[in-house]
Amino acid sequence: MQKSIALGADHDINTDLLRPLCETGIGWYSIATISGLVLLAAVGAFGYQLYRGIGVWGLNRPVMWAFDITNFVFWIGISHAGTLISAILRVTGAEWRRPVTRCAEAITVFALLIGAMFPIVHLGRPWLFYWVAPLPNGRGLWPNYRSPLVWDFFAINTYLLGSIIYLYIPLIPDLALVRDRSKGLKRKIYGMLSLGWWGTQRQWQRLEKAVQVMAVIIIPVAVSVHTIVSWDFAMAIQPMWHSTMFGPYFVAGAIFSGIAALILAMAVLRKVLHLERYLKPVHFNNLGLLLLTMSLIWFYFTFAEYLTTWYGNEPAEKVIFQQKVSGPFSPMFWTMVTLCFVIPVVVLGFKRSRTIKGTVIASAGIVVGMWLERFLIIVPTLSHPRMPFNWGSYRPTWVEVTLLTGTFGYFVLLYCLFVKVFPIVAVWEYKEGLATRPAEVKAAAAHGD
Amino acid sequence: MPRLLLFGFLGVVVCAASGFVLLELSNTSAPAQPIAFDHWQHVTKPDGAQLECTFCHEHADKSAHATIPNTDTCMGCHQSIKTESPEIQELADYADRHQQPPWKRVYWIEAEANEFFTHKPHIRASIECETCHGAVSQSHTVKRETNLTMGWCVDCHKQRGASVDCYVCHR
Amino acid sequence: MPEEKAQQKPQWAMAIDLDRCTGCEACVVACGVENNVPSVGPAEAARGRAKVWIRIERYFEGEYPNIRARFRPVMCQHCEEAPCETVCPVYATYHTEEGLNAQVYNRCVGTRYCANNCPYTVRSFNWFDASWDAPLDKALNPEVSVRGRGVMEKCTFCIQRIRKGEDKARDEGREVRDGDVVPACVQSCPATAMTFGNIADPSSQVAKLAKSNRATRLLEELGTKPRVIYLSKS
Amino acid sequence: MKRREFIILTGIGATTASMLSACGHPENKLIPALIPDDQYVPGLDYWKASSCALCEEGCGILVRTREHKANKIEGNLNHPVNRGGICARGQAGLQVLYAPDRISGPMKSTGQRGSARFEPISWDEATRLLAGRLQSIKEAKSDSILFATRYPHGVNRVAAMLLGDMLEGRLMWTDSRMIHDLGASYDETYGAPQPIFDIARASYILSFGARFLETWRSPMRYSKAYGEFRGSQSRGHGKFVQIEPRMSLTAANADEWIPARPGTESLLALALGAVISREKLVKADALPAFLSAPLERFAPEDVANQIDIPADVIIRLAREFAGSERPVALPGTEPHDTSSPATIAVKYLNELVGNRDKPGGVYYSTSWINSFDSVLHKIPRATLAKASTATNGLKDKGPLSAAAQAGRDAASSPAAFLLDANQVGALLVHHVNPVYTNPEVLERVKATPFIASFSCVMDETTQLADLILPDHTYLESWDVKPAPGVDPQSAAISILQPVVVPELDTRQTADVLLAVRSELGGAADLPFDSAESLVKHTIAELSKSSASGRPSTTTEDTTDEPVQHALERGVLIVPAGAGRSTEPAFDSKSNTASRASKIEVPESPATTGESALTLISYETATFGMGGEAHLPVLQELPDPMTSVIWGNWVEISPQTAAQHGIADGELVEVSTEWGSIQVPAIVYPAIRSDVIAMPSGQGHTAFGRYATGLGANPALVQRGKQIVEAKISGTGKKAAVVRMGTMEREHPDLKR
Repeated sequence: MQKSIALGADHDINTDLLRPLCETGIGWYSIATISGLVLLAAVGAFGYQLYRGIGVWGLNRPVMWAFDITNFVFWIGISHAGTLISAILRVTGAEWRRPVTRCAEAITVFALLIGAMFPIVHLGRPWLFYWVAPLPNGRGLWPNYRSPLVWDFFAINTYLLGSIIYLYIPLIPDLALVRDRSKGLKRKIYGMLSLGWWGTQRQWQRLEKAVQVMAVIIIPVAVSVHTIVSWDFAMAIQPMWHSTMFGPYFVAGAIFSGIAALILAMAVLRKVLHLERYLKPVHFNNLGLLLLTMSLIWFYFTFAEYLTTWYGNEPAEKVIFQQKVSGPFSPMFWTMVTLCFVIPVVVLGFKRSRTIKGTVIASAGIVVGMWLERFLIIVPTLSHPRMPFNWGSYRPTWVEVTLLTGTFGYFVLLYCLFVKVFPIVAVWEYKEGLATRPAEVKAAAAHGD
Repeated sequence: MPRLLLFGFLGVVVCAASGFVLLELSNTSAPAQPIAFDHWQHVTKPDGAQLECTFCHEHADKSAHATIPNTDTCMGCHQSIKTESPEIQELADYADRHQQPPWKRVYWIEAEANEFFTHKPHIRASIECETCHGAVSQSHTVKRETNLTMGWCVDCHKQRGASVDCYVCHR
Repeated sequence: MPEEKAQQKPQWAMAIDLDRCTGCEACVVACGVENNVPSVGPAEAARGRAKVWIRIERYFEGEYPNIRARFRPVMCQHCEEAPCETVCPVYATYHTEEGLNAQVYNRCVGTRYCANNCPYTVRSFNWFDASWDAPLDKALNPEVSVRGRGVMEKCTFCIQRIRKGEDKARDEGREVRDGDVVPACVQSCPATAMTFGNIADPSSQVAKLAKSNRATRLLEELGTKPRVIYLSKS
Repeated sequence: MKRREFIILTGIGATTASMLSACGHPENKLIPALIPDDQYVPGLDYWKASSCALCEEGCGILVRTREHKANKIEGNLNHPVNRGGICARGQAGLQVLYAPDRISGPMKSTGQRGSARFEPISWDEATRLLAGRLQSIKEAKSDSILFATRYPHGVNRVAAMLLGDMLEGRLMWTDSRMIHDLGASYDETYGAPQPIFDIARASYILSFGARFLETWRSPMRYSKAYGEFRGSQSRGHGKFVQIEPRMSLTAANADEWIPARPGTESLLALALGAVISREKLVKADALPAFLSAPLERFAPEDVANQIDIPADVIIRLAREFAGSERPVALPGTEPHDTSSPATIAVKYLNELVGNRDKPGGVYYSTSWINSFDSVLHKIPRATLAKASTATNGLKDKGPLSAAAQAGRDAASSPAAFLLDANQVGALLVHHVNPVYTNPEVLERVKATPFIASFSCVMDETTQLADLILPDHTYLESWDVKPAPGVDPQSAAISILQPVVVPELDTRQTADVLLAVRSELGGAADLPFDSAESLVKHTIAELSKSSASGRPSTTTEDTTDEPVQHALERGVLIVPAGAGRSTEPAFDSKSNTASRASKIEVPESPATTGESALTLISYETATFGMGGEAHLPVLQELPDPMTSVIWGNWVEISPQTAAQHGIADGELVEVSTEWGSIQVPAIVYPAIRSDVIAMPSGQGHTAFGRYATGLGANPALVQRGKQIVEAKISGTGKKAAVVRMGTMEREHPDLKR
């Protein structure tokens, strides 16, 4: 493999892409501060929850899960951005992926960190979360391997570990690049992080190999994770939870919301970090097409799910169906359908509106819509148990709302810190792309402009 | 600033760790009792009273609690025996005032374990007191000799074929 | 070997004659007092946090003036195939050898998954620490845990009374007999609608009632095999 | 410090090791093993037998105590009334004992009346104050003294009578409204305060608003009997028909519910009688004299409109009832305006089907009350005899006769007495709360020169008191009371005895009254000096009488053993001696026939105005007249029909709700000619559209932390009447109504 790009261009790209690491603008500070404060509020809310008890949430009998598990599923879903874009595109060798991959992989890790928090946060006694882990203990007790929550524990940890590795491996050459351009303590740290990368032929070969292997491994892991998350519901016997379709339905929904989140993240990065040269309209166009596909798939699943429920006419399910479609949850339900299907299809279906702005608008709607989708899976079922005497309702408290907004603050903050420390566009991959398929890239660039 | 944070964090960790250690230590320590009662003297001493455990801990075979005897029981004998001892005089003072010495409990299980240990079935199954309480009869001061962890209880239950159903103890 | 052992253990079950049940709710208070189920107060109750281990479900049927009301006491059904048991990640709820669906408070981490998977909605969660204004706490049953916050709780078929009954039988050197164990709700029932006993013993009252042609089980179609038998209104 | 809390604290970085090591384990405290008590083993349950006093019935209870604290109340299997069962209210008794807002000791008012400012005083001072006050009234020779009690039986009664003797007839005596009305109507029509309706063996129960599963006379006794009625497989299932304008819990258990217009029960009973008579369904040994001409006036075709039940339904009911093997009709006892005629009419119906003294019918037995009265009241009567007062039976006894008469005729309740009596110099309230149950007496009460309250909790009337002498709760008291209507052959005497040492510095009212009596110079010649010794004395006497088969006349020679035995069982069964009373309990020819003809045909309540509704209030099984509203366990017990907790409501039919534009859970205003109250509306599918119904027992303005300010008090707009004309209008505001279950149907009928 030849690295024969003109030194000047190479230098330019390096400087360009590493600029966020050296220069810190007012934009970064304000975003980091705001997101940090939002996160801090959520931490405070969690502290209050720990101090008072989980009763500070709006949960009740029969609605024992609501925002907590909605957030959990939502963020685990968002985390699927990294896998698909990066791994699938890598495996299939889609060239346009190059500036996008790291951005996506970072989303995976951050969203997972946030999502995986919720099963702990939502516990009645969060300080005992480690009992779910198979740790040897004086009581001689083990977790219950029949419980989907234990499967979750393993699946999410596997996925998190895999995602971190998958984020890290392609980061190594760039870390070395940063190391080479810095000095002092910073150089030492980056030196340690880059694991002695000197860019030898053997190292490049091994890197490529590792990335490829990880890409192949991470796809089934990602699919299994959200399938297992869906089984939290599907394994239960509650009406409109006990569905065989939930695995693929959730995976599709996860990828759907993940791409939307990725588009939003890219748009923000593009603006804030001035990456217009790298994140081009073509990327948004391509991702927009993917999003359109996922929207159609999502709608297909949703339609199939609701049609079979309606046609089957099973009394317990019918109640929940009605609650969603025409009952008190119907405003949320139809908002969801509009945000996840109507708007995306209209906006993304036409090339003219599949612009950066268009995809961002569609994506923002989808992120909200997909949060609603998870909420609508959880709450109507729980609030309408089989015996109507026990029907209830649910209203969130400020603690839950603060925790939800806090997750976004956390996400943004993590991203801010990440772009401060690591190049958000994979420098070597980008350059590799320029080297191997300059024509294609040029064509793409021309198309985008 | 980061250094301060680091130290702060370390400080919390150290405090927490030492807290746990202290917690564990306090579990096994022998608390200082208001009157230096000597089990050996009452139970084992060759020319002593050679009492049965249930002579004083009289409810062990019928109740959840073995119970510590009240001063009336003590004074039953010590009205006339060894009245010259300052410890006995102190005991007599308590008895005169109709008070009980503030004995410190040596064995207990944390309330949050939701555990309902009952002496009675253990006595019924002829478990020796010393199985759980150690060689009290040989000791001059009582200290906690077993930690009463759940695994320890369960092991014994398993060995003896007693039920290990959670509902036997926890409810 | 373990199977045989389980066979020897009594298999607790309850039969409720809906013909006799008047819906008076004496059992609800009996249960609350026996099991230290706290009153949560109007504010918490308004948020749907009132705690009960047994409730009387009242359903109206028909329209005025030919309207009827039916009552059904519902407590933990102690399902043989309990949906709550499989989903608990830490075995805080599990099936005992005596056929009870047990809830071990100190093992519970509070995922609430069990409650979500209970088709009968019989599980209550401790959103906050339970409290009693002094001196109401003096009336607490010392044989039952006061549950702290963050744990699930539900009907135990009065496990403490089962243990006492068994203890008594063992003191007398015999097997547990019908009538040795009477849960608080059964004890209080003014119309004698409830019967409790060992369903594995064919001579027990509850085993006989279970064979009645009026015997039904709640949401039988779910296959949870409840241990509470309802004798339907005839 | 608990480990959990510890972890939380470290988690937020706010703990130190020193803090931790300083904290002890609460578990580290020794269990209370050190109490020098030979009898007592820590960790073991001690069951103590006593009796419940939360309603008039007196069910036998067993109280489980551990470490000298009561922790459970269960029904006493040996007690013939409840046979082991116990109702919701009875089990809440522990909270009566441990109520946080109990008055902890005697107090006297320091501020103006109603300022609710009190200062603690000693019992000696309290007794002296009361005695001095009573003495001065006695000397003034003008005013009377009203002792209003919830418990008309037992030691308090004896003590009050003895005290009354000292006060030369100035002590007037009433008990709470419900009980007295019961006594009144039954005395006259049945010849016994509590005839026994043998519903267990009946094959057809026709209840005219008798809510026997909730409140009526003995919810426990009749619930047990109801269970047997339903459980009798061999006899086939009987039928149970309930006639009531609003579906109560009892009606909900009926096989058929007849929503007759309120106040038309007597009319319906007579209409049924008319059918039975004209179709010659009268049983052979029924009294022909009943079938007199007036009955034809009540032909169903003529009165169906008034009752608002189709004539063919009435005819069918009559045929079913008379055709059934063992029919029994139950009179409602709610003191409706028309309850007395209804009671007579129902009795008439029973006579028509000839179920008297038959299995599944009505037993009229008075023997138990003779036995009880003659023994318990022999003592004070003997004393009174010395004071040269007429002692010819309790009712006619001098000092009390005035009150008894007043209570019987003109004024049947403390409230009515207060309104009617000219001068009440002192009001002594004992577990009654007239200001709450009859708010119309507020001004009269306020104007009373002296008020002493024996209440356990600061209630509306006690707030106005000058002197508070808190009584023990029933779980700390000694008492005996007859358990009426057990069976015709024997009487049960429920025994109350302390199951725990008194929680607070309270004193049993009987002891206080006896102390006041001696303060006033009462002779110390009684065979007892306290409630305890009176109870033991009474048990000893009754044991002797049960041994000899008839009441004994000697008061000495009490052996301890039967007393001990009775105290352990908590109940004493006394054979009726001569068995059933020999003479007919009531003379049908002379009495009922004439009364039946005198039954006035009730005017149909106003149905002319579109908006005119009938407001009825009813007692609930849990709160009764509101005396137990301060118990959180009952407040959080859902109403069985509406599932409402922590508050009350007004029930309106869906039709009326739609007509007035009222939504379920909306705050509405209920107004009558006496005022209006705001209360949440519950759209209730099982109530007549011209009726709105409200449960009593809530709406306290002072009654401990749990009851105060909850709900509305229907008595405010009812003036002591159970049925009044009312208007209802929505306020558009959502009410804070808390429910523990929905009103949904079990199988919701959803459109596809």
